[in-house]
Amino acid sequence: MRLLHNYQYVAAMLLFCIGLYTIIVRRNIIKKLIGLNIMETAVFFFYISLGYLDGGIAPIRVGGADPSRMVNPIPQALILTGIVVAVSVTALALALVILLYRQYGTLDVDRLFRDEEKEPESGTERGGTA
Amino acid sequence: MGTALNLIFIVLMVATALLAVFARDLLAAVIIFSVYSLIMALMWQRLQAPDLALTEAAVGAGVTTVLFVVAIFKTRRREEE
Amino acid sequence: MGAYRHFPIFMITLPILGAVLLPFLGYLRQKWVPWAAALPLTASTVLGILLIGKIPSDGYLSYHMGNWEPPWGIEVRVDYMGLFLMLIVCGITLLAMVFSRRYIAKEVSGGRLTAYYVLFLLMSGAMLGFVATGDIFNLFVFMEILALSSYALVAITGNRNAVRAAFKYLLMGAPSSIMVLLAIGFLYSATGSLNMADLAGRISESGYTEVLIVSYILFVIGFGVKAALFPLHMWLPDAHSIAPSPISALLSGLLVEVSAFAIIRITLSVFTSGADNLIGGTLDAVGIFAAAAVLYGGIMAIMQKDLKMMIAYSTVSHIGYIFLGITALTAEGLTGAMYHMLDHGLAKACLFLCAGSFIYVKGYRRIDDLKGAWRQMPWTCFAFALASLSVIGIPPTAGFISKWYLILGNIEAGNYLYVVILLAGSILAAVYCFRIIYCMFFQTGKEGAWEDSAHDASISMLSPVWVLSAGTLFFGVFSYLLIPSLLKAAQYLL
Amino acid sequence: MKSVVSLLFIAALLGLLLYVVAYMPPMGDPENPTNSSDVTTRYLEKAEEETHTVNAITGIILNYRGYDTMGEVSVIFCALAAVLAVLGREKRGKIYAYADRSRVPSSVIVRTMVAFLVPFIILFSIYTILHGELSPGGGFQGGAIIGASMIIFTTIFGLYESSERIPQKLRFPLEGSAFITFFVVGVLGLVGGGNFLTYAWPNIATDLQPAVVLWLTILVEIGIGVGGAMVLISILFSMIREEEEIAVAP
Repeated sequence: MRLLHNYQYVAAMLLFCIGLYTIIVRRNIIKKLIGLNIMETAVFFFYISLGYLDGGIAPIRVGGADPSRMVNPIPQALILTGIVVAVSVTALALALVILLYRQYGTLDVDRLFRDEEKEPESGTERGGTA
Repeated sequence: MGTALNLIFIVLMVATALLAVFARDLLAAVIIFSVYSLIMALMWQRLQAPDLALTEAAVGAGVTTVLFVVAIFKTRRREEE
Repeated sequence: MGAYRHFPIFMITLPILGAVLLPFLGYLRQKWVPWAAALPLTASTVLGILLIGKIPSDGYLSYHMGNWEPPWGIEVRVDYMGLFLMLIVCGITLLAMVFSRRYIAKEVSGGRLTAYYVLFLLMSGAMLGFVATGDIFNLFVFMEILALSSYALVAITGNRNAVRAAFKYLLMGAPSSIMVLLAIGFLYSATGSLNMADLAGRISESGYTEVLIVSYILFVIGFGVKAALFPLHMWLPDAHSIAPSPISALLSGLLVEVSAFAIIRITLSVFTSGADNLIGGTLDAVGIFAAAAVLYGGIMAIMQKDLKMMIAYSTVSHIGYIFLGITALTAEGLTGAMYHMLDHGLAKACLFLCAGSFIYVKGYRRIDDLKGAWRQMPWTCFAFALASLSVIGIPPTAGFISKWYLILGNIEAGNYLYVVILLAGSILAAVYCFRIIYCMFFQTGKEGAWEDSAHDASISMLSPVWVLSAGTLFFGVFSYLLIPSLLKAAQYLL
Repeated sequence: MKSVVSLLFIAALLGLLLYVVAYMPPMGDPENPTNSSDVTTRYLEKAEEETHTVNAITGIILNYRGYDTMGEVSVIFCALAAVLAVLGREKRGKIYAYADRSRVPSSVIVRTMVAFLVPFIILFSIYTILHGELSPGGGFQGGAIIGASMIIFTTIFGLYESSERIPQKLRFPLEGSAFITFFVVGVLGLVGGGNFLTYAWPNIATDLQPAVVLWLTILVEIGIGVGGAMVLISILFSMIREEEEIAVAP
């Protein structure tokens, strides 16, 4: 019964698992990043649902709004930080994707990590320092 | 009434998320993802979080999508077989 | 309350401020960047040293950000163990910074050189903030700075393997961060607070047992990826072996340890050892995985042909040691874990910097290439041997002390199997370390592998190595300086 | 095989999470731990008089939990440093037009409309930044909107035109402004007799405090807005930048 009442949490968890599925199973790295973003927004959705109050109003005191009817502002404040973190991670990841494509010519993880079993030749650390 | 609308939003979100995950065309996937973000922003507005709805619409649907699109133009548009 | 209560916040913010200001200097005078980058770290180290003795071993320094009382504002809480780890972080980052000046100039150049130091400083500041914070969401924020800067630092050279290793690291690291965020959400939903000390009280009153248990599981998975606990360690060998050596030293010597410390914090400060019904089962599972990590890391290290790869797998093994100390939940075990952080930080940083010296001088990475290295690079080889002794845990070194306490703690907890595994791990460590020492000192290299002109790297690269390896000896001989206070601090936490 | 294992893992995780959700406090209930916590009630009731912001969220992110936001601006600065370390900055000075492949051929109508709209979007973002303590919005939201406006401009007019409008000389010094503002406000709090990041300085007269708090809040908002916008634009330009620019430009 509680499960039906908390249907928004259920949706958030479902989206979270869709995102995780994408990260683990899909082979395309841009798809993986889309999955990462879906996962992040799912968690944000979960947080905001946590702070919701039935029949609540936004926590902005305009025109003598009643504080006891306002929704919880803390999750919203936290998620504002979370969104910035998410876009930062995405930017860095996409920069790495661009560089990877330039060097490997593929976006497929299987092809990307195919020659990984080979041990690195000596001095690879210094090679290719463009 | 409110619950029904929420449920419609949630169904749309799950559907767009699945479409974004399974679309073979990466550009299409990214655009669907931006739709997903936009629905998410609307949902947050319904949950009385206007600050976040504004941020998500600007960052999630705007900046993130454009970063993805730039990355796709710099790499390739189709998923490899 | 003297002025010293403001020190922790400056220890955290000064490196980050330095990182923000460094690009200007990079624009004006590129040559001064490496020197200027060491300034904020030196300042942090000095502030940290001044704090010694101000914090009692059974107390803490609580600093309220913006004058707000803890559950409302963010609290920075430095206890004895926190200060201990912050000083380790300061010391090792400073030494790695000194080492990087020459080393990194050979690998990256131009604008990237400035970016390297910027990210380096951000990473050090984030580690300090991560250790010191008393707020659970703030922990997440600093974890993200730490994670982002470390992804970028692994890829800083821009060559194929480095970018790929960094991306692999990101693909495992970013979901784990989200798991931590979800765990914080569950914890918040059951308690309604974010302050760690406040949470400890609310958890014992909260009736939502299931939510708290799953929250703890997610915390362990999330931080377990960052700490490279055994089944979640896949990113570590690549990232640690391919990153530039000073960065390997930071990743291996510090990053995994501060993540393990975060688990200590969550376990003992938030859930507290009284909440055994909430965390007991998860901790038992962590113990099994940690024991597996000790053996797996050791065996994989023996099989490696690449020197840095071997050290990286040795890190996997040693993370297992630290976690076995945590799961024992005894004062001795916890002391052993903390002392192991010190010993492992010093020894692993030293090993990676030595490996960096070999790469810098000759470009050699393979263990076979090091045959006869002793003749040409005696000082590096001796430092390497000394640090290896600490990794194995041979008596006068710090490694012996930490393993001794880890074993004592596990005996007290009645986990005799883990005692056997800890001893077996030492034997494995002896095998992989003595193999290299044998290679270096008792075998002769191939013709022409070491020409006469090859010799130890310059003093600015050799001195950090020697400070670190002497540190393992110092803290082994003078362990009585720290152990009693650590035991007291551990008893206070439990 | 591998995908079966991962599917099983994800199914197990989903089951675990749904199991927890079934035991979680009911959503939207005023009595559940999050809504009835004394932390929440104090924020809602006292935020206006203590932080002088009508919007409780702005009060929390800038004042009560300002340290988190300081971390947040470090994260975004870190992302910029990381992207620049990976991809490099776009070339300073003149880029030859023919090397600029980011330009999209578009009709006069689109160009005119975009050139007409962008100033208004920027105006709106300035409003968002400055009115963060009164209405929804705040520093980072405004910064993101500026970033988005430059995205529109760049897609139509190309990197060359837009990096003329917001040149690197302007962005470079402002990228770190968010953190620097926070640090300055933090140290000012120390000077004013409080702890780091204290807005209401204890050392000054009580009737002056509201004004000081308000102005410091606006200062931080502007710092975050400008810094965030510049960082986002720099990240974008760095990603759009083509390798050819370096080859062609003298």
